[in-house]
Amino acid sequence: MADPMKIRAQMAGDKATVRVLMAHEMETGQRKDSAGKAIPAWYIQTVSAKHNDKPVMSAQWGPAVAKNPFLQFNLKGAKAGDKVSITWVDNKGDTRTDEAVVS
Amino acid sequence: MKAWKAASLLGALAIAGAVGAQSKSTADGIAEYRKMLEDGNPAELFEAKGENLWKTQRGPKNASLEQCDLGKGPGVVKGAWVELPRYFADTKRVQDLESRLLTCMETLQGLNAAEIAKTPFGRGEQANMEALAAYVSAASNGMRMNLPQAHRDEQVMYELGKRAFFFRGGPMDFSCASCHGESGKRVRLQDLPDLTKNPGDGIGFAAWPAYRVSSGELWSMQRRLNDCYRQQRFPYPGYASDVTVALGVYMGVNAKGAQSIAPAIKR
Amino acid sequence: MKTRREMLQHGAAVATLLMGAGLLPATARAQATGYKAAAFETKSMAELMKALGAGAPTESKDVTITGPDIAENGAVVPLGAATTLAGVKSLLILVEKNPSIMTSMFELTDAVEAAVNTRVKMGQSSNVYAVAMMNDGRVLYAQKEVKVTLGGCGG
Amino acid sequence: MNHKITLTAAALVATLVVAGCAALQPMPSSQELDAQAAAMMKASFREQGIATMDRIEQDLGQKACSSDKAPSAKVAAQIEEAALASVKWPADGKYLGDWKEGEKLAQNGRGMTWTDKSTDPKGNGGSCYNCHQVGKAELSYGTIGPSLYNFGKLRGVADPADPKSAEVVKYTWAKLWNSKAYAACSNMPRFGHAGLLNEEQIRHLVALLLDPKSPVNQ
Repeated sequence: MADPMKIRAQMAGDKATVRVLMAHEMETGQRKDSAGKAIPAWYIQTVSAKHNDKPVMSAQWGPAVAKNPFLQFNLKGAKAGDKVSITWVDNKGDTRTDEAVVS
Repeated sequence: MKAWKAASLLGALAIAGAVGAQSKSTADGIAEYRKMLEDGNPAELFEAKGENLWKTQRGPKNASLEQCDLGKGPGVVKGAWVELPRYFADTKRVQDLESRLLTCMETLQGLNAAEIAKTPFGRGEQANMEALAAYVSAASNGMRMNLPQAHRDEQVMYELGKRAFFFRGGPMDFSCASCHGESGKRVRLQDLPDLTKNPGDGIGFAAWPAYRVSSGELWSMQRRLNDCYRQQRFPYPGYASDVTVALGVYMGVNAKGAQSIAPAIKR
Repeated sequence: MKTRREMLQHGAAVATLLMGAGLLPATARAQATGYKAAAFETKSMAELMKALGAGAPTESKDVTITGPDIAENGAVVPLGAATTLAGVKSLLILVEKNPSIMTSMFELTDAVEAAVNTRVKMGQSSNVYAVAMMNDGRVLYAQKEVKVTLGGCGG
Repeated sequence: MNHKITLTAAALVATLVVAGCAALQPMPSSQELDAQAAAMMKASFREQGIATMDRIEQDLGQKACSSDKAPSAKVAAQIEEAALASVKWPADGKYLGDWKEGEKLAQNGRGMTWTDKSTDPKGNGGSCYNCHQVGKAELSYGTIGPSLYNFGKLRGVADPADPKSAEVVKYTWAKLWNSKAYAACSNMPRFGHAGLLNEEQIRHLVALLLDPKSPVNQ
């Protein structure tokens, strides 16, 4: 199973800055191993964000997003104590959801 | 984090001063790039994994590492990293963090330390070692390097480490000192800390373990030294071997007073 | 959800790729639902806009691309896309000289600001773009150059 | 009961003696530490792929340049003399190759590590940019060695084939072949002498440094 994400959601004025780190290889499929065999592509394809269970953003990624991906965005009209949850799904169908509380 | 910003700024100024106006923009650009990465250091992912591993009952003895003595008493993690390597009475050896973790994994959890030492970096229990190193070092983030030198064996290891540091060999005649024996130098665009003295807060020994952007992995000092020796074109240093621990003592003692920013983020 | 139009375009893009490269395209792999695989196979801004069913892009001062002038390592290059305009449907981050031009696409709602940051891989120095796809069909972009340097001992 | 106490006390005394010994034992002499360090190097490393254990058997120069103190003037002169005598000059008298190939070698920092497959110089680079500024276009260069920008121009080489340039041409060749000919403890590898680059590759590097058309001399 994939390792947990690290989500930080901090109030800055009337909005919350959300920073997410995800543990994922983001293998492009274009690299070869030491034996010269192609390493199969393995990367996150979709990421979705919810604010108190309401979908607020969804992203589609290709294999060019860096390993152990970072994502930052700002939530409007958030307040301390609100819930932010992030879900990713990769090209193998693996998925992970983690949440954080706005502080 | 603050220390790191100051450090990268200082580094940038040093480069600008050393090589003049033409490359000033290059140095500024690199400093800007490093600053942009500070805001989300994936080392945090390893830290979280390491904390979980520390507290999880594992191995044939089904025990956690919570009773592991890293030098400040069983279970004390905070402040341990900035005093390692140090002498341990139970093993009668000077040990660095990784060497000590191996001892704990063997004695407390019943895992096979020799097997783990032989495992390639980033795989199996070695991946766990990196996470544990991230966790332990993070607990001393912001503290100052303060390796003990009271025990005779610690003093001997310092002297041996110094000799290893200056040891030239291999087809390229490199020693650690070839790159890290002078201030203000760089390889390509990377600043090279002078490790024969305290190179400053958050620089050199006080900046490892670190997340390596180039490999997307967490590198403990053992792995850092291993790759240094690879680039020196030397034979392969054993994991937690005496030469690696001695170098840790030499660099760590020289860095006395430097503020640790581990786990840092590096190219 | 994939619309019928997108499906058709997808098919067309696959056919083009097959003809061009003579290889089994990556689109044959399993995909997350609604994943715009065809868009991730394109190599130029024009091809990408075609794959997304969008019009011609125009450069705009209201869109910003943030990123370093020089990257110490191409494996991780922090890039951001933002716009001050209202009515944004999605933001795209592109790297011109990558094998596939689109790195990421962010579909927004009114609950988030039109400003996202992520980190991408770059194989070489290249122009990078932030593209704002507007609800009214306009496609606006900003660009900058990012130099990727060789670092360390290079061994 | 009594017996047990005696035993414990004896153990305690023994522990104290051992601990006391360790604490009171004097530091080894400098020579003893040198010997311990040599033994440590042997015990800590192992062969891996092409990186064999003979790599940490030091020759005279490596040994003399392995401390924070420079060797004596006499030893340094001895090393430099031997290094200059070791230089193999091109058999066909041809010193200059293709600067474009030289630039590629200068950029390439690969070769001779335990992850490389072969020690054949053909797969190796010259790693020049790691330590030197070379051409002006490359921003990513090191500063361990001096800048080589305008190397030929600064030395008045307008035509490397001109006999007037012969001295500089030969110096450049020798410096690349065995850098220790001009500085006993130079940080620079001995590219020809150590088999890191072959004659043809060194010719390309000489061209990179001296050819007036090379970006180095623009």
